[in-house]
Amino acid sequence: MSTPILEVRRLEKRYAASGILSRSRAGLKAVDGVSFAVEAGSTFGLVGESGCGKTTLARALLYLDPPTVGEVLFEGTPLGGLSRAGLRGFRRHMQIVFQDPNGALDPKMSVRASMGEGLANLGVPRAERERRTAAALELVGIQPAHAGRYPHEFSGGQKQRITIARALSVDPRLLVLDEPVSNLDVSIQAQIINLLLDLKSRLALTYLFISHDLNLVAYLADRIAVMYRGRIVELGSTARILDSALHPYTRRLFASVPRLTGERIAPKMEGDSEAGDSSRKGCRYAARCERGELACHSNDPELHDAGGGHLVACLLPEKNDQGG
Amino acid sequence: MRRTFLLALAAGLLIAGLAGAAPKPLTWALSGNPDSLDPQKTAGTLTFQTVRSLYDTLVEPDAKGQIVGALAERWQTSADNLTWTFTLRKGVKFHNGDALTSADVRASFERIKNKEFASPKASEYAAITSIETPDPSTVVFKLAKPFSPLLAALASGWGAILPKSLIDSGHDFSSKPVGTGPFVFKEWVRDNRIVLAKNPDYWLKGLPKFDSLIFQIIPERAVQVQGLIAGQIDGSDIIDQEDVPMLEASGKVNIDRPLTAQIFVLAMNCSKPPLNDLRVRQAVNHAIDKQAVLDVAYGGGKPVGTFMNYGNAYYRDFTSLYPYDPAKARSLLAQAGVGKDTVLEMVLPANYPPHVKAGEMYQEMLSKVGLNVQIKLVDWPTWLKDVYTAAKYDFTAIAHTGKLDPDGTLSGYGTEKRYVRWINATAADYIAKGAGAVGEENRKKLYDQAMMIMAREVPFVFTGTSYRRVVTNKRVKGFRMDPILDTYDFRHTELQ
Amino acid sequence: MADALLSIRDLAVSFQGREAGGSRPLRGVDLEVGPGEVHALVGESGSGKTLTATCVLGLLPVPPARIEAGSIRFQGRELLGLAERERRKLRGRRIGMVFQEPSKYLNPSMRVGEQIVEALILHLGLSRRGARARAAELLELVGLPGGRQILRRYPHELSGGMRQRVMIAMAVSCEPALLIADEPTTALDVTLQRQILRLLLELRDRLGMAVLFVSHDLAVVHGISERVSVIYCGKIVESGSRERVFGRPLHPYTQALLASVPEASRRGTRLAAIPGTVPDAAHVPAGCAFHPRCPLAVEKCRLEVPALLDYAAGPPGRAPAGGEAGASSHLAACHLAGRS
Amino acid sequence: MVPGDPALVIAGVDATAEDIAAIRARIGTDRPLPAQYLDWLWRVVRFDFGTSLTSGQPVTALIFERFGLTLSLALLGMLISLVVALPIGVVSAVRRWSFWDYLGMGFSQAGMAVPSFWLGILLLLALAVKIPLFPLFGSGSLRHLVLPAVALGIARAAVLLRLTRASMVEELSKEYVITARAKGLTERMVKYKHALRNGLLPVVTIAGIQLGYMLGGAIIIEQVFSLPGLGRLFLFGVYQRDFPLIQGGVVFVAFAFSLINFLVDILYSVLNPRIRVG
Amino acid sequence: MIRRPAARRLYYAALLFLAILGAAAIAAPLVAPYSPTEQHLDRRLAPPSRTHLLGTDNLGRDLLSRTIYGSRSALLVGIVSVAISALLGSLVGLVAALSSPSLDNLLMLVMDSLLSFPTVLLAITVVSFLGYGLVQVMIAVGVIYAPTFARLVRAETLALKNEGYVEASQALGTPQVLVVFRHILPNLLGKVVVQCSITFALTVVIEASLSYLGLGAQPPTPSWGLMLKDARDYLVQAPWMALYPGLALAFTVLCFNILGDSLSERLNPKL
Repeated sequence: MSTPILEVRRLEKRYAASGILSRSRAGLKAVDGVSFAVEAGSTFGLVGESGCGKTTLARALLYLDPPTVGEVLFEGTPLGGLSRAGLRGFRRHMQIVFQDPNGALDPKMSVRASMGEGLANLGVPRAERERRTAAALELVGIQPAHAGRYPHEFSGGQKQRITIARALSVDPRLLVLDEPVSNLDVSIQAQIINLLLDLKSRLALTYLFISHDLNLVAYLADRIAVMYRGRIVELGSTARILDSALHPYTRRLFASVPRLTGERIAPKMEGDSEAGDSSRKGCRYAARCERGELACHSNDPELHDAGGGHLVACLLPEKNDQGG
Repeated sequence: MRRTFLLALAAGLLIAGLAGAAPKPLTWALSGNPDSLDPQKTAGTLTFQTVRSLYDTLVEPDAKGQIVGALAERWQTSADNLTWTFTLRKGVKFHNGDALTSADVRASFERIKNKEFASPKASEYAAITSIETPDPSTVVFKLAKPFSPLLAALASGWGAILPKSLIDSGHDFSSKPVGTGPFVFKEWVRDNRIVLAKNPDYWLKGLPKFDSLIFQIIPERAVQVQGLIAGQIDGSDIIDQEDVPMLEASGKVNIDRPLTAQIFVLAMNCSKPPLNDLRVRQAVNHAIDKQAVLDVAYGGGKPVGTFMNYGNAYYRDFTSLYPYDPAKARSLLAQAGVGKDTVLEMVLPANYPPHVKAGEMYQEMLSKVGLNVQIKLVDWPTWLKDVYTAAKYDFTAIAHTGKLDPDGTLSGYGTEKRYVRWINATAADYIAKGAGAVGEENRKKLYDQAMMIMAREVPFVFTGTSYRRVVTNKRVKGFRMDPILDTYDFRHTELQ
Repeated sequence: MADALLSIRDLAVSFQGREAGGSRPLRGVDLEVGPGEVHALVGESGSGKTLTATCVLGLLPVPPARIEAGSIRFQGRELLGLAERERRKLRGRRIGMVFQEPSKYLNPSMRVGEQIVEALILHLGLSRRGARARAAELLELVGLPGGRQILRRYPHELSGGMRQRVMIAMAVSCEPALLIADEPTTALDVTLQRQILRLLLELRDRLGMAVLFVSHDLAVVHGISERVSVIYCGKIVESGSRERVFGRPLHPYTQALLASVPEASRRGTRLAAIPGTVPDAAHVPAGCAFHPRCPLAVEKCRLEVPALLDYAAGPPGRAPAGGEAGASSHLAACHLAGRS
Repeated sequence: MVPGDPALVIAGVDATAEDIAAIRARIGTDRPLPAQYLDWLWRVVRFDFGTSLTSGQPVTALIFERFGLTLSLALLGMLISLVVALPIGVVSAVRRWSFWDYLGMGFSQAGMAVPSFWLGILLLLALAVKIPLFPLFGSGSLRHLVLPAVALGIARAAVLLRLTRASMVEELSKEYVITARAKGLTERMVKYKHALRNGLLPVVTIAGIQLGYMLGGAIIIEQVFSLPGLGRLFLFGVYQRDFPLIQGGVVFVAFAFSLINFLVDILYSVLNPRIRVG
Repeated sequence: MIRRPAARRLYYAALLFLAILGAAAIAAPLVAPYSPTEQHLDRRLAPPSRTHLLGTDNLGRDLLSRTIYGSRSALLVGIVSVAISALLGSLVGLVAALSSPSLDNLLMLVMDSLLSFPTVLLAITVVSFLGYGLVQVMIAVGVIYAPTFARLVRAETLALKNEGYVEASQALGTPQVLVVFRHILPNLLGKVVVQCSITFALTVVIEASLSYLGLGAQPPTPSWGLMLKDARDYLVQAPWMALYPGLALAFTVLCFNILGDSLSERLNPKL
């Protein structure tokens, strides 16, 4: 097997407690020992509910907010060992697209100026820069003639196209997509998703796709990692995760997703309750888990291979009787 | 919420109205808070104005400035002028009930001479070598050398006699004064008022003639004026010329306009060029319309022409030496080669508005004859340090307060001790001799010489002696203000 | 339909003001909600779905907004033009409403109990004690056991799911005939979402109220609704039973929307994206508002606003606006509907 | 570094060099500045600000003697500004863009623009001189405090009014207000039961800070109205180079200021359940 | 939100007034009918008349001329001290927001401790240590209002740091210094300008207050505060002495406040 394009090893991101009164949040671990690898050319999906740490993870692995502990390797090179300048040089290979297209473009800068920034950092001369900017805009379906306009003159969907074009302007190999379509209307969402699919095949990109939308991730990703409270609880191919998930949380999550093809929701509230916090020790999901046993409250399960590259962090994984 | 507030307001008004029904004391406006009521610990005029009613001195100046007996009935000096013997008045009592004895006198002067006590007036009594008390009513001062100004020093406010028992017990005289004076201290609400009550056992029988005296501290002159018009204040002595028409129109007050004992000057630093050049100082003197400055800034007065206040017995007129003559001033400046490029600094004490006003007028007049003067305002402590002590200035406008003895006014001039840094050995010699000489005639001759030299060499522009406007409510009769010490004497005052 | 609980006809609303530029966010909405029915109003942002709900409650901010035309009948009574006092008596009493973000829609400085109780006292005339007891029952009803303790809590002391349950408890406290739920689960995670949707359905069954469920999420609508109305640019473009609208959508917009939803089953295929963007209310295209984005648009679509017609019976029989064909109707506003 | 020597002030113009040296030794200004400063710091830690150089009284006593007046002035000013600001601010917000709103906002702009000392002068001229409703001088009764408190309070009222209005406008635009309306509550209940409580929360904080600033603002107002408060004492210290007095005054006011802020924080947390501890 | 046309008109009126004031300050020698220090001792305390439009003061100086010249002190102090506090405060705020938490805490502690004194008290204390005069007032006021800017800039910078475009720029490999100059500073500018306008108003008042107490401008420098101080003694005889400088002061403050409000409304049309 070749070197993965991105490898994350036991990454932790802790936030120091600020102030005297917030002792309860001391050393809050937003991301707690996450490891995974992304193969070149694939789409790696990272799903989880709000607050599970997926966005923090994205920022940490890009060193926008460096991790507290752990390693990030890009094509085998550890980013943590790089100097500031070295890291800056490396950034062109990994780009990010944010959730909110409205905040992602500097309101005081023309689209051309925003777009040219990455190339300018690489020392590309102005004429070349303009040419490549125009090409990148063309690629995402924005008229290059509009490059002189300011962000507020574009719609949300157009802005997201521009941020994608900006990310692509430096010819990255890996694109981190942090909820890139969540803020868009249904009809626009599909446009951007199609665009991303096109670009991936045309430019041989690798995607790390982060979302809370399980339908979307299931549609796009080759492999899926499920995050729960700062941890990856299950990781496997999309088919395995969808059809034979081992972790009770994964199962519950996917069972909850409304689908166009699904059944009408039954008006029954079996087992619906507002779960409290789980204990500090043991499995994070234990308190909400319908299968939780005593052991779950004292032992914290590690992510382990359940066979065929399907990883799960559960002491009592579902019986995988659907084969594979 | 609004309603309760209005109710509270109404209640406040009602209570304040009822309070006004009590018998009305004499309320005198004081322009500031005295820093202390201990007469021996301060040099502040406000203190002496207040404590004049609380303490007595061995001797005191009368209405004409002549020194007469007070706590001392009589005194005599030895032939060599080195021994001064005072006989104390009998039956005088302190406010705490102690009877006045010679021990109290001795304790008071030893207190002021004590190095640790550090009285700012200690040096005035430096000539005293010992104080003897042969009996309870006799005090003998022994001097090292003849020193005529001693009597004046004994008559000044800081010569107040304090009870020995309280001195010994370390009593806090600065906030709870106890003396033999015509009034007894009641309370002092700092920055608000000082309340005194009549001393029923005062040694001048039948005096004082009213029961209660309040010094109301009102820094704003305009407020004092309104208070006088409204009858809320019975008297004030810092009234401006501009206020007079209004006060007269009210018909409620009497306005008295005595001369003060002050000498208003524009001092020049004679040690710094170009003011070390006599011609320049003369030019400055010619440039100033002294009467105008007196009228506008100081509320009117008499030009003097030398370093002595107009009403003083030692005063001699030299006003004709340097009349107002801008043309002459310009030509003198031209002779001295002083042009517009010479910038001189006039340092003024910011907390004395009349001096600031005068300074602005001086500056304007000097600029008319081609002298470029910049004004710099400093606070009083800075003025004392930079101007009065270190002589870091070119011009300053200030007033010298009156002294009971000419030595108080003139001593030190002609030497580098004084802030004008005017050096003239001849003048200095006359002044030094004047302090040791005995007899007014002898002393007058010496001081005449000194003053003439000063009038010619003009280390100052001798602007003049100002009037004071003492305004009293018509119900107040017999108020007396000491013409030299600037203190208030309420002993003979009556309320009608 | 004589026995419709809520009947909106031709509702048009405009916004005045410099910046709004005289926009018309509602251009003639027709909507019927039958008693006890879960009716979903689905549309993209800015389509006018929330505004429609606001009009029903009568909470339109009147200075900038103006109701140009139309009627809203509720339980046979015309609401437009009703005195504010009368409308207020309906709010909370006959029509309850649940909003998108429970954390914002609860008063942060007031105990949960007080917030539930005040409507009970106002509308039902209960005593404070009675109201509190009723409030505790309501909390149990919405799946918050131990309601008495929760009554004393402040909103920030509750989790997101609990807050939404409290909101629902408040909305149904007076057992309204109609519950308007405006994106009630959008701010919630999927696991919670399903719980809340179940709760709504159960409450509907127990209290017999109708639910007007406003959402942009087709999958959620598919999961919960009995009837669906699709709104685009302030106009209903399609309306019918869940089975019909999802199974045999008539309007090209509905069709495109359904085809644009990504799902695992569509892996490897391109999504059917709708080109262009949703026009804002100030610049609604003439004719059929959807025509610039419609792959089938013909000349007529540019010129003529299509009427909302009933296609339930197959051929386009012209039905009066609002559709009297009853529960089995399938309305669409498209010149080309039913042709292909 | 600091110009002016307090010993010279005590000595007066006629004192000799020996007199001055003796005074310096007595008050301790003959020692090196760092030594004086350390000495002072050590005493401040024990809440002893030393002795006023000019009056010889303990600074702490002098401060406490006058603090009452300054505090009552500030409190009365606060009361006036609250009484003015809150109702107008709330009405302005509730009836936005109405005549009353414009009137309130106009008052607010004017109030912020007029310096308090100038207002004080005008008030004195109008209500003590021209129409003698209030006393010209003196202190001790509520009457003496009314005009200064008004002069002090108006500018603060202007600020609070704006804040109240902005806060109420913001609260009225919040979602829970829609919930309240959706419940069928009357407009009165919506505005005065739901919005007002939240709308006044930030006002509490700012009012507290304003109270602190009033202690500072009192310096000038006391000067205008000749009130024997902390401000006059402090200014006197400044004019006379009475360092223990200046230092004591600054430390004391900073302490009072911090104390007020602390109390306001507590009050705020009592009023605002969101940050209530426990 | 609908912007009121009245507000717009007010904004232009304020701008116009300030422009006139600025022009008058610059061209004072041309505009003022008399020299501000020239004394007409025969015309002291003259009420407004044709020769002296606003009357004269206790030294017979023309009040109109002094009021015009007084704008120089006010505006000069405003400009210099606002420049000091804006530059100093912004620098501190920026450094605090972008540096390590310990330096951030230290800097903000210093700033907050400055904020824990009432402004006037602090100004008086600083001036009493530096000496009296306009220059000292400028320095004092400049330092005193720096914390306001520091807090604003720090808060805004922290917010901007999390903006997508700042992170995107970092992700594109832009050095931090360039990120600050390219993205953070331009987006901060608006709020800083608003704060400048508000601070300017406060500064003008503080200058007047200190001059009124005799700690600021020194005579015969025409300053509104100083003129009010002079006026206090002649409230009854010459109320015009207190009226016009006070009005000039109030209008200047009013206009800067309106300017600040309008600018902030433009930047943030929410409220």
